[in-house]
Amino acid sequence: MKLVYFAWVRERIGRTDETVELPEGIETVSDLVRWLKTRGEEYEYAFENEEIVRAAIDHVHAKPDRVIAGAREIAFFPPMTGG
Amino acid sequence: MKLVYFAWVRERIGRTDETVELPEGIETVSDLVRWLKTRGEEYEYAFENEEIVRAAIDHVHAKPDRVIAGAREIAFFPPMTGG
Amino acid sequence: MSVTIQIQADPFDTARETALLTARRADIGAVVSFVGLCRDEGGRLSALELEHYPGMAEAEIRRIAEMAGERWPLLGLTVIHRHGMIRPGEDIVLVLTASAHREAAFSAASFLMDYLKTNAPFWKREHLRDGTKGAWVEAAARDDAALERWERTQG
Amino acid sequence: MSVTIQIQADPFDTARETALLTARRADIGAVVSFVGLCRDEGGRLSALELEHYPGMAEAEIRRIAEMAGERWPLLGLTVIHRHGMIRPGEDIVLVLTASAHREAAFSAASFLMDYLKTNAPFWKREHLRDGTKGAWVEAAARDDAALERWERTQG
Repeated sequence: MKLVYFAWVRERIGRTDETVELPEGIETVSDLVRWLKTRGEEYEYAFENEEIVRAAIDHVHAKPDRVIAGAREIAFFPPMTGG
Repeated sequence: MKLVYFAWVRERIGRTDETVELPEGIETVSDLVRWLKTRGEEYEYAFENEEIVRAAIDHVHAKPDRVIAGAREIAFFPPMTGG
Repeated sequence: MSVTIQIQADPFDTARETALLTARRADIGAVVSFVGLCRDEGGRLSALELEHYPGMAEAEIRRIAEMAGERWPLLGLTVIHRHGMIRPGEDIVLVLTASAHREAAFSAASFLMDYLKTNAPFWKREHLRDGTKGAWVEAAARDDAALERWERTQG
Repeated sequence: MSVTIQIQADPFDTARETALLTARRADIGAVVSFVGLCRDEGGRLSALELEHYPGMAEAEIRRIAEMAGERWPLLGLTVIHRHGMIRPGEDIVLVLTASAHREAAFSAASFLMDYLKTNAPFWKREHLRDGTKGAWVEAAARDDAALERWERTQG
């Protein structure tokens, strides 16, 4: 599964994207975040306030309880500040 | 006192403007309208629905009860449809 | 607040007016423009003829602009209203508002148009495709209703 | 409804986009444009850098445009959002709405901006006058609040 990161989430994690093999039991966006936080302090830092970081599945905004099965690309990013 | 007319008020009265000497006792815009209606059927026609016709005194919108003493130019016109 | 008000028969150039409003400053974050155009009403009209009250038209629009300037933190404001014969597809009126933030620019532009519609001394008459003069356009009740929200609220 | 959506690094030309939106038709009575510009924040900034999520940015703006099209009788709509380095005084975003009447054009433009601000995947970072990178711009609570009025109402 491809993960992509933007803005300060990208900077904290230190990469723009990566492809990961998910272990069993990762069903929702928040499961994925919890697992990512076990992968190193850069992830802990990026997700230190989990409720601030937003997610999108295949280019569509996704709430933390969204099931990720079938997703090709999951994005994590701060609240948007365009416009 | 100068009177000016616009749009269908002008067309019904048949002139763009005129200068009138007001008789005693004409104090408000509505007094003026009542007096104008005695001056001929073109005025009666223009003011047949008095409450529709709007007035302005010296370029400022004026309600029927506005006193006209000191006015240089009084205008009558239909509801505005610009913009 | 820089205020530009013009009543003219000639067409206006929205891009030029916008450039004049925003030139040489970096405090403007939002510019809203409203352009009102002449519709052909399903092919029925050949033109709209706009009569106006010279002198009062400018004075009244200036009063409306001042109300907007008191109500919102505007950095600039332009109103141009044409008169005379205007063909379908042509511009009739331009309102431009500039502010640091979008809320003020949007609200002020909408407010200016609502007041222009009901208070600025302009009258539209239809000219029909068959060459005859049509009726004077009647004032819409919804235009009066549009004013109420500004009288009810402060923002 | 004709819909144009562009995500680009290059500047846009509002006059050209407006002409494209209104060309060869006489049913449009109102065109509202919103242009968002880069402010220098009292001289503090040398630029804003806009990062975006390619692919999602276009898809999300298209979804927002469809919502607007379902809600108001629009005849056309254009959204152009820039990314990359943008200097004070330069344009960042353009929203254009065309309708027969002004209410729909104003409401839809305001709605589009409110949703773009909070939902389109763009992030602004400040670049300071002294040559250093500044902070990522924080999302404003009032932008979330602005959405509520659209969720409460239907018009």
